[in-house]
Amino acid sequence: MNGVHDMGGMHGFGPVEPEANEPVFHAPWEGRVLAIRRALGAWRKWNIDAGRHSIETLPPADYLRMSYYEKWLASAIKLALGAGLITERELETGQRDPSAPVATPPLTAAMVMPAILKGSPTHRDTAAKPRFAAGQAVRARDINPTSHTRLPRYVRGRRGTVERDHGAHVFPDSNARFEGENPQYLYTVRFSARELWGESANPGDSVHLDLWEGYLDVA
Amino acid sequence: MNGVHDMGGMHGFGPVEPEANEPVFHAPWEGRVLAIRRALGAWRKWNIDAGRHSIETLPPADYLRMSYYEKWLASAIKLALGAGLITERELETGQRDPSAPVATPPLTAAMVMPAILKGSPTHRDTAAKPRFAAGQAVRARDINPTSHTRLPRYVRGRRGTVERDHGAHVFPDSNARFEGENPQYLYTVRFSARELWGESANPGDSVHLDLWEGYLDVA
Amino acid sequence: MATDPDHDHGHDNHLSEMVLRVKALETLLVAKGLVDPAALDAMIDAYENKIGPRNGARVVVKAWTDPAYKARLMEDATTAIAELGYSGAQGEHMVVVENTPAVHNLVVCTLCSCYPWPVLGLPPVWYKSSAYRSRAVIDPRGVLQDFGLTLPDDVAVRVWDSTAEIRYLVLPERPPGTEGLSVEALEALVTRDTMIGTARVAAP
Amino acid sequence: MATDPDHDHGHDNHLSEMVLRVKALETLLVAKGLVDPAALDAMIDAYENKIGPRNGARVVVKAWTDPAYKARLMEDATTAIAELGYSGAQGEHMVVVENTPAVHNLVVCTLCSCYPWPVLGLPPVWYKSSAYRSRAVIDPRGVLQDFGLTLPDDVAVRVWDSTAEIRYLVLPERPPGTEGLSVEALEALVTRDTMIGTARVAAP
Repeated sequence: MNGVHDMGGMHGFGPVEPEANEPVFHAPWEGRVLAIRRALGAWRKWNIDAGRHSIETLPPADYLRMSYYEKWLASAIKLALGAGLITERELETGQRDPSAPVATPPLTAAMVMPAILKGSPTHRDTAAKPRFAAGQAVRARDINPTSHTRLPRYVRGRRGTVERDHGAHVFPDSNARFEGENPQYLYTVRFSARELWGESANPGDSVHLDLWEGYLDVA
Repeated sequence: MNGVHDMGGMHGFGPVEPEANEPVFHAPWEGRVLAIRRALGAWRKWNIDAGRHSIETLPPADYLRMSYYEKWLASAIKLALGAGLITERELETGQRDPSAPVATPPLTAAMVMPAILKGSPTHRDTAAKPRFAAGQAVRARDINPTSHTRLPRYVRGRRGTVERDHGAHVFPDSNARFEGENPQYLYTVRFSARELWGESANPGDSVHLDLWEGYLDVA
Repeated sequence: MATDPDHDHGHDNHLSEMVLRVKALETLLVAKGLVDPAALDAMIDAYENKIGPRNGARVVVKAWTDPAYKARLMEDATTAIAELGYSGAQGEHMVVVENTPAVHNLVVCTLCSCYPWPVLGLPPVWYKSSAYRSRAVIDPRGVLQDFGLTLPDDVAVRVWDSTAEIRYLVLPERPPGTEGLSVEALEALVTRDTMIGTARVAAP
Repeated sequence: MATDPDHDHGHDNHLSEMVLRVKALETLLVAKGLVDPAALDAMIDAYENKIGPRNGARVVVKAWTDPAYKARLMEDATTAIAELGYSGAQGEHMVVVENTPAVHNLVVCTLCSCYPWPVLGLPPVWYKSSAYRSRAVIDPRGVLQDFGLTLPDDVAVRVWDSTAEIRYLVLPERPPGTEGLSVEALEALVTRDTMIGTARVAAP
């Protein structure tokens, strides 16, 4: 979707403001939110792409206003409601529906570090041959999907060069809709800054994106 | 500027919600804001383009959250402060600085309807010849000005056809910066929906924009 | 819980606060001699009582009923509209676009909320909404469906994004079965939305 | 007055409200057996105390001091980083990009806030900000100036927008005059920002 989250190239957000000696969390609730959202993820009711889409589909004014962990909280609630882990009624009252069974958490303290260290790789073996090769000129497709995509607006229709083939990876556009992993070859594509932003860009500068085969055409 | 105001082609704002029997104003303060902003305009301390830019440069989250007349109020205050018509101190206290002279309003009740009916035409005579003519193929330039522009992002780099020559009009990009009217030929340019949005668009549909000569190149 | 929980119960407070803020600003501006409160009253009266979509409806019906006027309107809308007494602010340079069985026109301003004030008055909230401004150019048929209007694929949709000071008025199709109607009865059929392009004129 | 006047004096209330909302949600989830509070504690401990930019600094200094390791790192960063014990969530597929006198690399995620957690920990607020996400790709040199770093025009800036599950770590240049330093002293020079690309490693 062409959402407000797709903000590459926008103006008007002011300077970047680094914070000296920034703590990992600015308040304990932020850490709880991080941990809650990831612990709920262990139920495997959704995937990372659906999780990102749940944030992208927050009301745009909220998206811009909320802090990162406020968005994570809103997203955790949306996802848990959508998956039926909790109900609107439970959320309102704060009380467990007495008729619902009490579950056993899939993630225990002992499993946390092993789970982190394992992660969730998205590379998939495929028998398919890659359509593109390093050095090849490609053009990002002019698509405007209304659902989740990882093809930012600022490169659509633009010509770039394949730099690297990462093998096949889970395709977010279908995975976010729970329509399957549909692994596709993923490529790092280099775009010159001038191709993206016009003549005022520095001629030597470039922007590199990791783009799935379905996002690309032969240039 | 590539601001959040430049929202053509975005997703995520939900359905359009028409209101039955909508009043001109939903509360009296809205009318006061409209009238105040236009009455302040009669001081000719700014122009319509600078006025638009003052709205575009509101913090993006505020821009999306505020109602139309809230934005007009914020803009009227910014413009009046910027032009020195009022001071921050006066705004805080609500009291006129006693050392400042009391002015005479340039817009009286009797002048309102004549001023409305006259308006502020932006057409300017010019000795220059138009660069483009109806029927000609053009391409919107890939520019990303950080200040005011009326070339939306969604047509940049796209190919269209000149439909109509409107003569020379005040150029907003310079006028908004108080750098002069710099009149340029203005053209209605037709872009096919497929050129803008890709293959999923209806092949007969089109979007038409009024674009200044400086926004266009020969295709 | 995804949106600000303060939003709803804070709404009335927010409105009273706007009343206070606007009143405070007006008081200051009047004290400084920057605005004349009678001029503010006159401006509000103009847009509440004098300038609105009935103006546009008169233009449309005259075009329907007077072929010579329609020809002038399509050739130079600013001048033809001024014949009826409508001109000026936010309509200095007018263009009329005509709906036909093959073409449907829709007007938007993606960058702000430009709108032909002399013929339609001030724009409705939906016209100024992010939803309309964002979608009208990429999904005009979906927007029309939000208004209950489904267009066949073979009707071309022309969207007019008001990026300059040219303002657009849609000349809707005159519905069948209206041959015997008076000018007044015809004007009553022409709603604001038919002149923006989000509706067709309904037969009586 | 351009922004919400409630924002500032409402800030403390807003924070206490977040505390209450998060607590209420956690209580509900624990009551339903959906999450184990000890697992939440362990997750927070992992990112507060075990996983952070010191991991990345070890990778960088090993690459500076061990040419064979650097070769493995540039060839297959995921495997080379795992040699040091760092792997997994949000770093499943790593790529290292090397700064040179002619090339400066900068990492961003315009679409959300993807970041190489195993080597850098959780991202700082500025990395997640709209300001950084929007400007890093269109005005990387302006962003670097916000960090006090002005690059000559003839140094090419390569921006890496993390649009997929590949995560990027910048290998900064080793500053001159560091030949005699211990591994620990070298690691202390390698700040988080030097591995994102918003800073260069300062000479000691």
